[in-house]
Parts: sequence; structure tokens; C-alpha cells
Amino acid sequence: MSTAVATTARARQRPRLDFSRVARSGLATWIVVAALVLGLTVHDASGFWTTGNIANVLTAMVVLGLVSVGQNVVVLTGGIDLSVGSAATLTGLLAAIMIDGYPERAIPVVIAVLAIGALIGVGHGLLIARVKLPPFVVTLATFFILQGVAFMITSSPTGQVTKNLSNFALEKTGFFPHAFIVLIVAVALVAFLLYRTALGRNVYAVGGDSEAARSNGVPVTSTLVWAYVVCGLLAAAAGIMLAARATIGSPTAGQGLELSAIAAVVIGGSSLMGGRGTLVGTVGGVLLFALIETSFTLLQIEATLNDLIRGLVIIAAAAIFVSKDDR
Amino acid sequence: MSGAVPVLEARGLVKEFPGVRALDGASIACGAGHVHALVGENGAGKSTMVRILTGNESADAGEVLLDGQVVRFGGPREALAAGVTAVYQELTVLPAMSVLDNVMLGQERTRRRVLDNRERRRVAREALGRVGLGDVDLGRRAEDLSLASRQLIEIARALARETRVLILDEPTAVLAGEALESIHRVVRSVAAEGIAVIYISHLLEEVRELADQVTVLRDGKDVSTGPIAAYDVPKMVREMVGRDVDSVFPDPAPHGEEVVMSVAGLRPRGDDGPGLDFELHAGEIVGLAGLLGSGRTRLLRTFAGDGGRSGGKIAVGGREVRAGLHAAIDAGVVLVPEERKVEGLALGLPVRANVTLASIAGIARGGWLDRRREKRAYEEERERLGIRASGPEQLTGQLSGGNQQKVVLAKWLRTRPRVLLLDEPTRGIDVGAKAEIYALIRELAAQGMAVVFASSDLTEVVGLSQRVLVCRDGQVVGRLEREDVDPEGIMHMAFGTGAAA
Amino acid sequence: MFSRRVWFVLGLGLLSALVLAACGGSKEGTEETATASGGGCKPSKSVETAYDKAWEQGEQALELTKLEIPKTELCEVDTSKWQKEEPSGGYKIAFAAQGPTNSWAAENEEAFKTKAGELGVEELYASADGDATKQVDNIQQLASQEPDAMVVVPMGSSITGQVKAATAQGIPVVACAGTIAPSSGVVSTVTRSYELQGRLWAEWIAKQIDGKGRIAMISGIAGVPTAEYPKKAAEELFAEKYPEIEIVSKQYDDWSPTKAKTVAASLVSKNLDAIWSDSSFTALGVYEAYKEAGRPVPPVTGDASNAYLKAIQNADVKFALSPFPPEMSTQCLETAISILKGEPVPNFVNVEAPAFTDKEKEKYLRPECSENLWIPTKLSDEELKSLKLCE
Amino acid sequence: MNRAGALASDFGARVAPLAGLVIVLIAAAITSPSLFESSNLRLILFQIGLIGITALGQTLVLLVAGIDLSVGAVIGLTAVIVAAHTDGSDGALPVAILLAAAAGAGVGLLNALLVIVRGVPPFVATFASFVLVEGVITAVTRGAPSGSIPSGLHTLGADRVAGIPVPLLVFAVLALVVGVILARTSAGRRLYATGLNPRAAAMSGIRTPLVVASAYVACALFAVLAGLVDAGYIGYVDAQLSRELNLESIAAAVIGGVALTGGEGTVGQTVCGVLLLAVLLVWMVELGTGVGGQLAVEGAVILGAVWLQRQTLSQKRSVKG
Repeated sequence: MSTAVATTARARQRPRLDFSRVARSGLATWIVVAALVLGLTVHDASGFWTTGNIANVLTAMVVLGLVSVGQNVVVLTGGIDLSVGSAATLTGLLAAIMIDGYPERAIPVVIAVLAIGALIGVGHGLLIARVKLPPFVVTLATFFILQGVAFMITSSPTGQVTKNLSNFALEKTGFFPHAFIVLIVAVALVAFLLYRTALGRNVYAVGGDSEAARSNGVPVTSTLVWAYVVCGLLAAAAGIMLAARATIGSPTAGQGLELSAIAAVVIGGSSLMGGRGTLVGTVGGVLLFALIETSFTLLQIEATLNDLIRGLVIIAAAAIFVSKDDR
Repeated sequence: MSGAVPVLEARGLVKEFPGVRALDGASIACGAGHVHALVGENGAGKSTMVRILTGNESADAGEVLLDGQVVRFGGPREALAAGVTAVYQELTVLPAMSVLDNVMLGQERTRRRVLDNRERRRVAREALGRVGLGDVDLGRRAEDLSLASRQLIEIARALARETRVLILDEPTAVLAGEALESIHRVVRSVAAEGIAVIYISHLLEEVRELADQVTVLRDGKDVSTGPIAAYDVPKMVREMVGRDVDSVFPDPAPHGEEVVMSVAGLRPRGDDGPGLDFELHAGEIVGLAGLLGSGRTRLLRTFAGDGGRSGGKIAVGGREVRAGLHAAIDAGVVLVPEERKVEGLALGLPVRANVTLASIAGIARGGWLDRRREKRAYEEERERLGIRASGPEQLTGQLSGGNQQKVVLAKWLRTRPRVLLLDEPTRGIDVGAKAEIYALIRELAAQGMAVVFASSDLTEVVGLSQRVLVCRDGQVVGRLEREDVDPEGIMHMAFGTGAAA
Repeated sequence: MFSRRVWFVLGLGLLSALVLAACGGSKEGTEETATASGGGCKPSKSVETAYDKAWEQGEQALELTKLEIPKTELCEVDTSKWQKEEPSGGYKIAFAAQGPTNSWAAENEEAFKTKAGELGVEELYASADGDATKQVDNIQQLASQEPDAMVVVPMGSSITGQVKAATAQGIPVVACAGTIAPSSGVVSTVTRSYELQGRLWAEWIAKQIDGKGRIAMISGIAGVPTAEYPKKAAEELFAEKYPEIEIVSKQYDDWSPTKAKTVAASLVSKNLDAIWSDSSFTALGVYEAYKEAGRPVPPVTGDASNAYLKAIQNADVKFALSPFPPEMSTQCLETAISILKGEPVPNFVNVEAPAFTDKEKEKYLRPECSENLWIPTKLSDEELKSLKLCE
Repeated sequence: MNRAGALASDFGARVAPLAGLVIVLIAAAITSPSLFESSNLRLILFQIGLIGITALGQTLVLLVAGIDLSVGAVIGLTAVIVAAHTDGSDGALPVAILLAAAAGAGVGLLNALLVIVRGVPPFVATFASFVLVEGVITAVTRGAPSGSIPSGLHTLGADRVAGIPVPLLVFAVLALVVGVILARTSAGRRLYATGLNPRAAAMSGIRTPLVVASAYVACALFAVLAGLVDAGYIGYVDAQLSRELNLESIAAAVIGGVALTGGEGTVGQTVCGVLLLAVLLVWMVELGTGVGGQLAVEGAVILGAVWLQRQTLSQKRSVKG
């Protein structure tokens, strides 16, 4: 058709292999992961490729994976959720207290706790989408509030989950920890949501340009609310997994998860500005973190060096793969 | 309209913002199958009217009628559901999303809540076909497409809906040549399907050619409306500005002999052509013509030290200038960019601060800002350029487009540049302000400043330039002196169809 | 319209779930016995005597009368089921440690390492970085490397389930410098008793103020066992025995000297008669804050650090310190080895450490050593030097 | 919008945190009058000083649309360096301070490099350097910082002049200096322009990388100063404190109304936020609500403060249409 279109199209068509593309597609983290796996294999194949160690890596992915996948949805809308750690703490504590060792209660309580997570998300979504407060501030506030509520309930361990629940969280078949199913299901559901439903398209649209989305009839408010609901739900799921593994409720269980989750999402190639990013990348980021953490113990690395190595890896991953226009 | 009930009608719309009455009883009525042009200066209230018609804003008074029934849109979703669709002046194509996702934005097709990709593709394909983009790859990211294609995607998005009223807000402001023609074709065919089209444009020739009806807005009121046949361009201009603007382009003064900037073998970064040799004289105005993506902007930016060079030299006043923004600015070569909101202004700063942004050292003593000097600087520029602001403290973001452009100009004029580079100096600016800016450019040239500007508006290129360089595929393919400048010749060179060059 | 629907659905879901949850049923057992191995724990006089010894020392040193020892189930665990021939390379013992987040942990881990070297034990180490969530993963990782036994310095209650999984796997676990819920199935707990700490400090406080007055309680990090359990023990004691003692304020200071000082400073105006605290960081903060405000320092308690003794060496301050010695990790290791050798071990080893008051401060002060030293230390001079703790 | 309107909404944005402060002060006075006794007041003043110094640095970074999560690590690093280098001797203090400043500036520069050259989002870049610096501290000290803080620092952290804690005086002077720089110098203007529109600022000849880097380095240097103040206040290396000051410094600036998007906010607003937060922290301890209540109230106040600002701001924003 028009020459103007053709001209510019031709100029841009040359295939470019630049970092930002690779990073955005979420492949970059997997390259780092592959390199790390290769290194570990070369270094200590017999230690790394044991069913036990693989199970460790997979287990370490579950809780971080759940909150990261939820975080990813929020980040895609251009938001951020600093409260996921506190939300996981509170929901996990509530789950243990409410179940309190009664097998009959397990299922209803799990549903109730997931609903609480979703409610937290609704609250976030409304404050951010309706009242139009910045997500960073809203979730910083709830980060304090939810942890505060957890401490108001108890500052010492209390409650008890049922054996079925804790067995599910702790048992494994060969290299496959049963708890990993939860992560698989969560990733599958969120992937379905993001790539196969209108909501998913809207999440990307709102993150790309919320004004443009709004004027084209995208329900911005409800998209944002849903995104935070998904994030809250998954934080609650993480909380339940924490409680199930602990068998009892702890008011500190999820502390610090938020920063790791955000780091995993960003290293996975999602832009904190919203609209860009893939689930594949985020899962890669989570795997990367799980590999790092488990390697410290596997390789018996001097404990005083752990933070240093962790910091170097995060900086290197961020510096190499988080590209400029993803700002 | 022959007595039939208009599809969309607005009566006596009033909209007040703190301190500004954007609309003051404006009305418009548009019938099915008609193209109704809405013209007016910037700040006349066109955009506000569109925002009310599409439910983005609610009117303080007045009513909107659809098929004669009063409607009250609670938001864009309701307007869209009623069949009122707008294509906005500022592109709402999302760069990170695919063509398919962009066309289907806000109107996803699902089956049992799951995206129905086959249906989506079908709808998108059909809509894209209607705007002449039938063969575009649906999976491509929008950011990889040209501006023109993206504009067409916007229209396709509107067409994919059950649209009864299509509002086009300056769809051609960023386009030229064939792309422009294709939009016109689309508009005509849409109207022929019985859709009511409201068409907003600053290009009055285009309006004459395309519209059936016209409504002129001035100061928030509809001052004049009627069939297009009754309006020639001068009349429209008169109605818009409330006075005559006879001579838009004053006669140029002859330029001096002194060479201000000389360019030898210049190749912008990524350019492997033969390089550009070029001399710019004091008081000369040179226009850069060419299609979108022809390398105009890149050349201008290379002059301004932004973007790097593959080779070649630039000298100003006989002294060589290194590549780099700062070296260029120090040498007195400054650029007024096309995207003034993105590259020209800090919209959150008061006007005085933007006026002095590039010459901040000049109003500071040892790093200390001298408020009085700054205010004086503002007053000087306000007088010289006719900036209309409520005062030095007004936030720049609150000014109209034309006034913002004047602030960008003021910012650079305070650095006393020797070479002024302008990229689309009047894009999105109304007729009245355009004339003011042309006069200003002439005056600056008369004072000895050398000016190079790039523009898609051929009238502007022909009227303003003493010399024209035509770009195509990243190279300067033709040079025309003032006496040889004619629109047709430029177009031939730009398309590479003529015998020229 | 959207949100109303969501609220409704969520609310309904929540409500019905809660109603369902409240419906009866019977609670699962929590396996109250100290050892999951079941039945292998015999009452033993010697274990009880050893347990009481630490209490008696405290009672005497703090010049308390009738220190009431709370009922604890004490017994001797039959460890024959874990008995194992020592492999040529020595036993492989996992150590789920806190990680070098402060000097207490550094000393704790150094002591373990040294002892392991002495005993020819292969140490399998994991650092929790002070984080219970991380420790959960650590325990699983350590267990997957099939150690002969495991020593855990518990960071929080959330490790309970994973410890249980490790014991179920047949690895005997020793809780070290802290307690893990009995349901976890730990074989033995080697720590200075939280009850002892909490009650010792509480009784001493009560004695200083003759059983009545206004006090404040300042503890370390909310939710961390080492902070919560002594506090709980003290609160119970105050509530039962000393109704006239009013606890005006309960605070946490995260074992940060800065926070301790700011918290103490905010308490100055409360006219307190004494301050119960669980660390010498706090005692130090109290001293500094009161000194700066120009008020007499109230009697205060805590564990024993050189920093505190150095600070108050020339001041007239009443205090009672009961150490929580970092090198108890060596005892934990020894217990683990006893288990592997099939020797009967106590289900609870109450680590002995000399409690003392301001009267004995010269005796325990180490002027040549760093503020970071925990006293009294059993580390050798070389070890102290290598940790840069002493000259 | 006319001038009066602009002034009114500007005034509103400024008044919002002040209103919050007044509300908290009144509530505090009613619920716990002892909050205003001299010892508590002194504590509040000290807290204002310590949080304030870090919040000033944070403000500079926020103004260039950044955020600095490494503040806490730099505070810890400072204390460790001073303790290790001086081991308590006042004579070695000047060199130790220079070393700490150099280390701090290094961290600031690292942040700036990641943000400017590599385009890493500030949130991630500074979080990474937080982990890295903490890692360096642990690796070097092996978990147990050696040496001790010289008594000379006591003056900076714990002394009083005319009854006013020195840290507050330091903060007051710095706030004045930073305030004047931001409002009255070309450097300040460049900072705002860079924060509001980095592209336009760069195109106008402002060396934006330099401006952004200066903000990060300045923030790190403020953190070094806060580290010195803190070390002087307690006289020991505090390994626990650092994490909290990260969030508190950001919270203070944000409560005051400094925008996370850059270019919006003044030192006056930050000072307001710092006052509010400091009073709040001490008040919560005074109330004895327990750690849960403290956290919950802190969160609620942040939310409330931003909500208040939103009310005044929404008028201002609507003009753009």
C-alpha cells in the first residue's frame, strides 16, 4: 500500500538481535539458568543431579514462585505489590489458627483464606484504580498493616494445620515434591488468564497505556482490581503452603518475600513500567533464585559469602538483561 | 441532512475547568453518511467536545443526543457501546502489543470466556482490509510499524466495532503523501457505509476536499456552521481566528553571504551513503522535505549533535563541531523537536523555568538563581513571541500547543543560537499561531540567524523556504532554490518518480 | 457494578467457608510426647538433677529464694534405633545454623566448627541468614544429603514441619539454642531453658522492687522464639505471683542497640521501677538513655555481653545477667554424637551458664576483648583472636 | 487555570502533610500527654534528625524519579568501617570518616551506573546493591564486626546544644542547605527538570546523567552521615538497624508528598513527613500498642497522608484536560 508505510517498514525490518528483545521474551533468565546448571554439573554432577537435590530446587521454587507469578500480573499492569510477604504471613497464620488441627476444617479454611487474600487484592485494586493512589504507597502501607495485624493476632507460634495438608507440602515422589503441583497449577491458571482471556489482554493494555486503554473501552478499574486479586490470591496460596510446611502458624513466616518476588519478576524480563513481560521469564527468575539458594548448601559455600554472591548475581543479571527501554 | 434526525447531536455544551471555560455553549449535529468537519484554533474547545461526546468527560451543561434521544455517557465504555467511537490525535496504539491485540483492544471476542482467536483474526483481518492494511502480519508488534500504519490500525480498531459515529481527531496530522490519501479513501468509504463521521483537522484544504458539512469553533462556541460549499479556506480561517489572515507567508528578505554552518561528507549514524555536503548562510531558511521516514528528522538531529555520525564534518563559524548534543549547543546549533511535550518541555515546571531551561547559567550568579532576572527573561520572551500565559508561574503543561511551542522557541532563543533547527515547527498548531510562528522565523532570519526546518506540510515548505532539500531513503536526493521550488517537483523527488536529481 | 459483584461472591465464599469450618469434628493429635520415636523415653533422676542444676546456680547467683521450677517432662531417650557405626570419614552431621548475621551467631558457628574438627565429624552446614523461611528450605536440603544426624538452631516456628519430615526420614534432630514444637519429633533439645531465663530475670526484678511497682518489658524480635518464650514465661510468672507489679509497656527492640536506646528513651518519662529485658543490647540502651536523661538507671536484666559490662564498668547500675552462651552449639554436637553412638541422651539439656549480678561485674568483664564478645566464653584465645574478638 | 487557582492547589498539596501532622499531634496529646515531656520530646527530636538525614537524601533521588533501597546498607557499612579503622581511637576518626564517605560514594556511584548506563530500574538496582553491600559487610567482618566506635563521634550522635540534640541541628542545617539548593540554584532547577522530563532536560543541554549520578551519590553520602550519627548515638556497631531506615526514609518523603514519579516535591514537604513519622514512631511506643498496633498504625498513616494529598492533587490534575 502506501509508500510511506513501506519505506519505514523496510528500514525497520532488518532482524536485530539485541539484548532487550531477548530479555523481554523472558529467555535471558533461562540462559543464565542454563549457564548456572552447566556450571553446577561440571563442578559437581553427582551432587547436583540427584533426585534429592532436584527436589530441593523445585521445593524452593514453590512459595517464591507463587508470589512471583502473582506479582508478575500486577507488574504487567504497571503496578507493584510490596505487601505480598505480609499477606502470605497473615493468611498462613490465619489458616493454621482456623484449621487448628481439625481435618474437617481444612478445605473450608483454605477456601476462606484464599478469599481473604482475594479481598486484600480487592482493597488494593480499589485504592489504586478508584482512589488513584500510587501502588507503591498503597502496598507499602498494607505491607505494614497486614504484618501488624498478624502480630496483633499473636507474636508466638500458634494453631496447627492437618496432617494431610502438611504431608502434601512435605512429601515427594522421587525428585518431584507434591507441593510443586500447586505452582504448576498456579502458573497454568495465570498463563491461561494472561494469554487466553480478554482479561489478560486488558492487563497488558492497561500496563502499556492506561489512558489509551480506557478511551478504547477497556474496563481499567476492573482489570486493575482483578490483577491485584490474582496477586492476593496467590500470596494467600503461598501463605497456606508456608503454614502447611511449618505445620503451625507463625507470625513471621513470609517476611522478605516481596523483594525477592519483585527481583525475580524484573530479572525475568518484565518491565516495572508495565505492559511488557512474560510468565516464562518470571518462572526462569524464580528458578534462578532457587538454584542460587540451594547451591549455597549443596556446595557448602562459606556462609559469610552468601550475601555477596547473591548480590553479585542479582546485579549481574539486572545489569546485563534488564534493558534500557524497559525502564 | 434533509430534515432527518441527526445521528449524533450536541446542544449547548458547557465545560469549565478551574480558571478556563473550555466550552461555552457549543453545538454540533452530524447525519448518517456525512463527513462533518470540526475546525477551530487550538484551545477553541475541539478536544474537549470530543471528550464529552465519547464519555471521557461530562459536560457541566448542555446535552448530547443520539438519534434524537438524550444520552448521558458515564465513561468511554458506554459511548463505545452506543456506537460512538473516536480515533485520537495522540496515538493510542500500544507499542508492546501485537497488531491483532491492538485492533481488538477493548472489544475482545471470546467464547465461553476464552479468547476466540479465530474470530479475533477474522474481525481484525477484515477491519485492517478496510483501511488497506490487509496484508500486515497480525503478530507483529505495533512498535515495529510506521507511524502511518499505526494510525491506520487505530482506524481499523474503530471500524471493527459496531460504529455509528466515527470521530477522527486530526488523523492526518502526522502523515503525508500516499498515507494521507489512503486515510481519505478510508474516510470516504466509511461515510458511504452510512456512518456519521466527525472529522477534525487543521489542514483546511483537506477539509474542503473531504467534508460535507463544517462547524467552526471559536472560544468554546460554534460560531459558524453549514455545508462545505459555502466555505472557502479564507472564510474558514476568518471564522476561526475572528479576523483576516491574508498573507500567511511574508516575503523573505535575501540572505547574507556569510557561511554560518558548513557540512562536509556528513553521514548520520547507520548511513552508508555518499555523505552530505551543504552550506548554510546567515539569514537563510532551508526546508527539508520528504516523506515520513525519509531521513529528514535524522538529518536534523545529526546537525543538532543528537544521534551520532558515521562520518563527515560539521563546522559552525569556521570552527569544527564534534558530534554530541553539548558541543552543538555550545556552537549555537539548537533543535526545536517535533515532540515538544516529550523532548522540549518539562510540563510540570512553571513557564519561566522552561523559558530559561537551556540558559540557566545565564540567569544564575555563581549557581544562585536570580529570580528577578528570570522573571525579566520571561517577560522579554513573552513580549517577543506573544506567549499567552496567566503569568510566569503558570505550569507549562496548562498552556495550549501553540503557546508551548513558543516556550520551546523562547528556551532556545535565550541561548542566542546561530543555527535554529526546527522539526515540524507547526505540527498540531492552529492557523493563527502558525502565522505567528512563520513571521517569527522570518524575523529571526532577517536578524541573521540561519534556520533549517523539516516539515510534512508542503505549503509550509514552499512558502517559507529559500532553499529546499528533499530527502528519500535516508539521503538528500534533490536541492531546489526558491525560484525552482514547487510542490509537484518536491513530491516527484520525494517519491523518486520524477526525472529530477 | 463489577466490584459489587466481586465483593458479594467473595463475601459469600468467606462466610460459607467459615460456617463450614466452625462445624464440629475432632482435632488431630499433636503428639505431645517429646519424642516422636514413641515410648523410648524413660524417666531419669540424673536428667532431672542436671536440669535443676542450672536453676540452682541462677537462684544462688541472683540471691533468690524459692525459685519455682516449672513442671517439664524430663526423661532419658533410648537412642538405640539411631545407633550407627562411625564411618571411616567420621559421622556426617548437618548444622542448620542461623548464619553470620551477628556476633552471637558467628561465635555459635565457629564453636561448632571447631568442635566438629576436634571430633573428626564431617560438618554439613547451611545458613538461614536469620530467616525462618530460608531455614525451612535449608533443612530439606540438608536432609536430602542424608546426614547421620542434624543440629538445628531454630529461627522460628515455621520450620516445625520440615524438621518433622527430616525425623520421619530417620535423621535424629537436635534442637540447639532454642526449641522446636514437640510435634516435630526432635530427639533432644539442647539449650539454656527459656523458662529459666524468663523466670530468673522476672524473679530478680520482683525482688528488687519488693513485688510491687511499675515495670516495662523489652524483648528482641517479634515472633522469634528466643524473644517470645522467655517473655511468655516471665509474663506468666508476673501474672501468677506478683499481681501488684504493673507491666506499663511491652516493646520490641529487634536487638538493635539504636532501637533499644530509643525505646528506652521513650520509657524514661514513665517512672519505671525496673525493666525486664532479654538482652544486654537492651540493658545497654536502657543505661544510655537514662544516663542521657540524667535519671537514675532502674534495675535491668538481660543476657551477658562484653559491650554492656564495658559500658557500665564505672557506673552504679543494678542488673542481673543470665548468659545465653553461643558456644552451646558444642554441646548440641556432642548430644548428636551420643545419639549416633546409641548412648541414652536427655530429651532436654539445660545448658549451664553462670548468671550473675552487678556485684560480680569485675569477674566477668574482659577489657581486652571486643564489645561483640559474649561472656563468659569457652572459646580458646586463638579462636577469639581469629574471630577478631580479643587481642 | 488562573494564578490564584494554581496557588491554592499548591497550597493544598503543601498543607496536606501539615494537616496530617496536626491531627497526629492532637491525637497524641489526648491519648498520651506524656509524649511532650522533655525526655520524649528529645527522643522525637533525635528521631527527626536520624530519619530526616536519610529522608533528605532519599528526596533527592526521588526527585530524579529514582528510589534508593541501599541507604540502610550504607549506614551499616559506615559504622563497620569507622569501628574497624579507628578501633575506638579519636585520632583515626577523620581518616575513617573519609574512608566511609568514599565507600558510600562508591555505592552511590554503583547505583547511578546501573540506573544510567544500564537502565536498570532504580528499585532493582538499589535493592541489588543493598544485598551486595550487606554481603560485603558479612564477608569482611565474618558476621562479627570488629573494633569499636571512638567517643569523638558521641558529640555528633548524642550530645545536645542548648537542649537540642545535635542530630536535629545537623538535619536542620542540611534541610536548609538542600532546600535552598533545590529552590534557589541552577543545580536544583536541573534536578527538577531532569526528574520531570529527562529527555527534554537532556535535549536542553542539561547533563542529565551527571544530575542523576549526583543525586545517588548525595543520597549515599547522606546515608554515611546518618551512619555516623547513629554510631555516635549508641557508640556501637548496630547490625540490625539498617533495613528499617530504608523504608522509613522513603515513607517520610512520600508521606510529605514527594512523588515517586520524579520532579514533584520540596524539602519542606519532606521535613513535614519526617516530623509526622518521628512523632508517630515515638507516640506508638508511648501508647504501648504492641508491635502489631505500631505497624498497623504506621501503615494507616501512610495511607491517610497520601489519601489527603490525593484530594488536593486531583483538583490540580483535572486542569490538564
